[in-house]
Amino acid sequence: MTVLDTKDESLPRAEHPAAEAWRVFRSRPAALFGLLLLSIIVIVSLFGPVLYAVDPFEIVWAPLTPPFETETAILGTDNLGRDMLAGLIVGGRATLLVGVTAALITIIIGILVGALAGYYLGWVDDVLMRITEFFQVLPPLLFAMVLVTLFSPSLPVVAMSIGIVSWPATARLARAEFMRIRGLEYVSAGRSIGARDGRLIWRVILPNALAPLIVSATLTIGVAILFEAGLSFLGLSDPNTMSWGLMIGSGRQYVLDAWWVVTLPGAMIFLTVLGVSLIGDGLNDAFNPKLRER
Amino acid sequence: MTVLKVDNIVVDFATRRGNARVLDHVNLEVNEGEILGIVGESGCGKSMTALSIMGLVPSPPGNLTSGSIYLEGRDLVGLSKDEMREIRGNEIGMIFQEPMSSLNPVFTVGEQIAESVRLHENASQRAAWERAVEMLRAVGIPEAEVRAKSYPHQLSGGMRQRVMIAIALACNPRVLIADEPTTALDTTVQAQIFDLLEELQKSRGTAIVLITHDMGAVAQLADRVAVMYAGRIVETGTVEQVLTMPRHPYTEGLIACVPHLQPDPPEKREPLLEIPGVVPSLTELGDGCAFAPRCNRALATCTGRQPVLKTEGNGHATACWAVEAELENV
Amino acid sequence: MLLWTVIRRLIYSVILVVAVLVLNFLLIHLAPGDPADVIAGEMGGATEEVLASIRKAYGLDQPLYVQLWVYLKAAAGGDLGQSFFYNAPVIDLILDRVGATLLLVFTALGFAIVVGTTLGVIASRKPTGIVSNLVTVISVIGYSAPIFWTGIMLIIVFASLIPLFPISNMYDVTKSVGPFGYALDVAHHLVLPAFTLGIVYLAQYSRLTRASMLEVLGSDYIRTARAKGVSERKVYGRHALRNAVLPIITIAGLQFGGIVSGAVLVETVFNWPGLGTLAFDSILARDYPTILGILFFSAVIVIVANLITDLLYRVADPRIRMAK
Amino acid sequence: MSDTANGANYLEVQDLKVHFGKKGATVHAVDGVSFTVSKGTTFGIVGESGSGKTTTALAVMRLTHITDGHVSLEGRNIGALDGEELREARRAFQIIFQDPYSSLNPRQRAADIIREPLDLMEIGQPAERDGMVSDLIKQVGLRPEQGALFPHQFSGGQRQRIGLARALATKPSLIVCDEPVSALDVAIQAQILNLMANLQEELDLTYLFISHDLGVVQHICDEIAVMYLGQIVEQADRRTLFTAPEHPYTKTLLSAVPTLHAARGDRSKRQRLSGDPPSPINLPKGCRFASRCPLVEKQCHETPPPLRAVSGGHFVACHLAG
Repeated sequence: MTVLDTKDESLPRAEHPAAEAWRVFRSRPAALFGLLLLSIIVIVSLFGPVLYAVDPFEIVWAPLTPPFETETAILGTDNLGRDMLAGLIVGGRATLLVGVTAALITIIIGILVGALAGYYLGWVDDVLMRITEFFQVLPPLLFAMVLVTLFSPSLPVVAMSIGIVSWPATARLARAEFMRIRGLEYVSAGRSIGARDGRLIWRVILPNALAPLIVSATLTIGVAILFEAGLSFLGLSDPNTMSWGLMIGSGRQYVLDAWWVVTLPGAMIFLTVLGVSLIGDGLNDAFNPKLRER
Repeated sequence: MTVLKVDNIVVDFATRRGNARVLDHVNLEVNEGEILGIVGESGCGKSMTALSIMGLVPSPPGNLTSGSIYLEGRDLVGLSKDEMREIRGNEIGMIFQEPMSSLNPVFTVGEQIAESVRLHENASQRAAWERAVEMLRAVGIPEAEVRAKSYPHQLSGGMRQRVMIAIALACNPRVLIADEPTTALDTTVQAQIFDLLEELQKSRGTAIVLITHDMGAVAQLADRVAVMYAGRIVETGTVEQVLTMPRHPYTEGLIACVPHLQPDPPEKREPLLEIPGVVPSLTELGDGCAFAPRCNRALATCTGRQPVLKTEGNGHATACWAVEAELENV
Repeated sequence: MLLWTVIRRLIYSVILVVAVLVLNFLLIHLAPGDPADVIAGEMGGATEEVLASIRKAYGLDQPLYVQLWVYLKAAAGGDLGQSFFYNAPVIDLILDRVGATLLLVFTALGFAIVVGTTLGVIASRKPTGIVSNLVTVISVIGYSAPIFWTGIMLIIVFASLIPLFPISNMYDVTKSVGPFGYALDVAHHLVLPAFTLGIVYLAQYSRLTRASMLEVLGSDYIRTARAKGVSERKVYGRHALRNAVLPIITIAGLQFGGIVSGAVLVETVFNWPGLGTLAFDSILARDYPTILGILFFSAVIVIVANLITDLLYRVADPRIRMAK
Repeated sequence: MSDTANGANYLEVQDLKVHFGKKGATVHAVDGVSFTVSKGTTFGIVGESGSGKTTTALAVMRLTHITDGHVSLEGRNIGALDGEELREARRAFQIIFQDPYSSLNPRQRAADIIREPLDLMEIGQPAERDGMVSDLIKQVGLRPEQGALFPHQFSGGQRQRIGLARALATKPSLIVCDEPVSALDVAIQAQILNLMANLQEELDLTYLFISHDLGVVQHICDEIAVMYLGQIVEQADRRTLFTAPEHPYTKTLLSAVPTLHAARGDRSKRQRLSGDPPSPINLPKGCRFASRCPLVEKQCHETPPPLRAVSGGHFVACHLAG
């Protein structure tokens, strides 16, 4: 005979953790603003070129025409007389593409390395962490500069290079989370009821480690975009694809004569990363129950 | 002589689910050289009572809504922050449950004791250090001069709790509040700390408020005891009265549901008495007795009105309609 | 015990340095094309004669492991190769510029740490107050604005609108009179680049300090301090901050590579004559020995910085200091 | 083997050793522990922190490595199993943990937590499993509709019930209980202890019960071993251990427990230990308790005392006992 838990209570709503996180996220004005900002930028980048069909490489007016002087190039022209507005609309595609791809590479390498090191510990951890430390002593931008210079500045190379130089931070974070969670009793319980290593790593620990990793992944997109912009500023971007970075790179010598050539694409990058960062912060609050109480 | 008198204090906490009355008209008295035990389960308000006395109720969200706390006749409620700071660590000392995390990891234990001395007495650095060493000796730490230069992580849990006691007693306070001082410690270490507390209480005449969930600890150490449930005191009296003749059904349950060590255990194992259900949420308390939904002696009145403490001739007081009815019928 | 730790860390650092050299070596050989071409750069002047001399100097006709050995031996002697663009030993080029970079980096870092932690501590006293919101705003902007863009914005502002600070170079020959005048002039030139570089890390440190302080302030030993009657000022300044700086030291060490990276961009924007402008110029010239030399040398700087933060951490945290 | 058949040597642990760390700094967490448990009984291991009681439990569960020794269950050497064989064998032995908060995956609903072992071990047809889960939930005193909730929506006691249901899902015969009630409020402890006792009777379970709480151990265990620094110092049935303890450590431990009705100030009979136990890295040559023992003699520092029988079923590791 067993005693039933007699406490008579109406069943509380079983809210999925993700639903709860979204509820918190929704209540943050800054996070919603970030989401709005990024949505607008993404939509403009995707559909803008269809509505404003001007070739960003085409010379349309006199070089270095300031904004609002001619209707042909409402935001002015660059040093070659190309339409700034066309560049700004199209340029987001390459920048966002490189940013997201690089962030994906970063996250995948980072989680893979961190998960294996943090789960297996011992010599696996030793080897992987030494490699991670090695990558961390190389100043990331310089390393990326070297890689892009050696392997030619095309979009895939730029994305790959950014991924290769940025994964160590993610790996450390993933490792710390895996180490913490693998010591929790539900992982031991999982092993007792017959779960294999693969299941424990990817189906038990990873979902529970996901919250900080998603936050970091979001912020990584921002960092990758900044990296891409930095490389472009140094002249290391694909010269055949219009991007905000390329606009900055080719305009940087004319800053003092024509403020708009760098300010405008730079502002686009700033707004994009701002959107991403605000979303990241919002997710952090949403996933972090400690902050939620405050 | 009454050293500390807690007079009808009410503490409210603003939570997302509404107001939680964490302490509901709590009255306590502690006499000089006496040990008062406060027992109850987690969330019953025993730790909050301690924090209220210390003036450390986190605010917001907490708020001491009404009542007074008299230390040797002086009302602590309404004192300025600076005046209250002068009292903490000086006239009232406190030790906590987790000796592992209650000491600052980057300072030596000697520094941490000496700091207390220097805050409250006009002592030189050197004099304060000497007092620290002397206190370490007083709490039974061998090689006190050497140990004073140790960092907390170099000491065992029991040693750290002794250091906490040394900090709390360094300025010879009138009252020591011990909040679950041995819960995190091993049984044999717990016994050592109990011995130490009793010895210090005798030699220094410090009044002690012992907050614990363990009836055994109360039996060992306390003179009088107050049992708390859902922010109220439900029963109070001398240890003999409450432990041998518990009146309140909750006190009865609390004593009977724990398998206490018996010197001569019976051959056959009997099921333990259970208190069904769980502690109610403080934001959802009704008008009646908070224990009524779990009580096996609940009457109709219990869900309607809250019982108040009724004192018998010998000072044994209980807040229970069923007990009151029984006592009237006798 | 500490000495042994230092020795162990030193050995490990040397291994890392060698690993970076090996990486450099591999990069030359992994790059598409003839390594001799890579070393000579794409500067047109690479005649067959020059290539032959490079092949000989680097032993490119020998097996790979021999080449590696030659390369490592040369590096051990301080020889990082020859820049065909500048026509000078790479090591000389680097040593000539490294001082300017270190000056910039440490000024920016000092500024970021001092102002950042101060803001963070003030913010932690009122998690919903004005300073706290300011920290949030600064940190979000610091996170999001491309560093070179911030620099260019400052140049635009200070070039014409408020010409308070020079916007280019490290000193002005006409104004640097005498050692004192020189120092003053350099300091004057340093303001904008150091501010630009520092603001990013200021943003991070202020945010980190606030988070770290808030966590420490919730710990049991802070409650103990309050129960002793310690004043709030001392609770923050003495008890909490000493513990809250520990993660900041760690992060500062880990981020050092990032700061050096940022310096490359800032130097390029402000024409600061450090390793960054050298790297930029050599990338334009495809001067690989110089670029790789800079990568190697900046990695060494990071390794040394990590060694120092590691030891600093041991001093700051008795738990690590005492550990066997 | 005949012993195994009638259940006397249901669980047999022989000279179990679990060491951690590298050469030169080896922690001897468990250092030569042997005991046997009969089917359907509760074997308790008591000790203070650092005694190795939890490590022993984890080694029996094969959740930590075994440096040396044998663990056999119903005559099968589970200490030597590996890979898929071990995974399959795990059906027979399950564990419940101390911390009701960290022992349940916060992202799984209660019913999924209980169902997981059924899926992993392929117990029953998939279609039957919902019904089995619902039976298990009822068996531990919860309502089936509560299965839809997430762990954080339960109280500590209820979570412990879910952990128990998960352990019962594979129909094990041995359940290792690692301080199952220590983290619970006193009023809830009784609920769980009674539930465990009922389940033992119903399902003929064997418990290996790890605890530091002598009151709880006395209440629930049939046979008890006292551990100190990685070794068993005394072992006896429940009545013998509490009425006639032989080892000086057991005696101090018993006298240190605050009892309900001992009058205050009655200290004279009590024995107190001084100092801290020696480090598990640099163990003394002789008896490990010698440095704190009130009765210590010269031989205690020189030779380690073996665990020997002082009377039927009562074992003591002390030179001076008996």
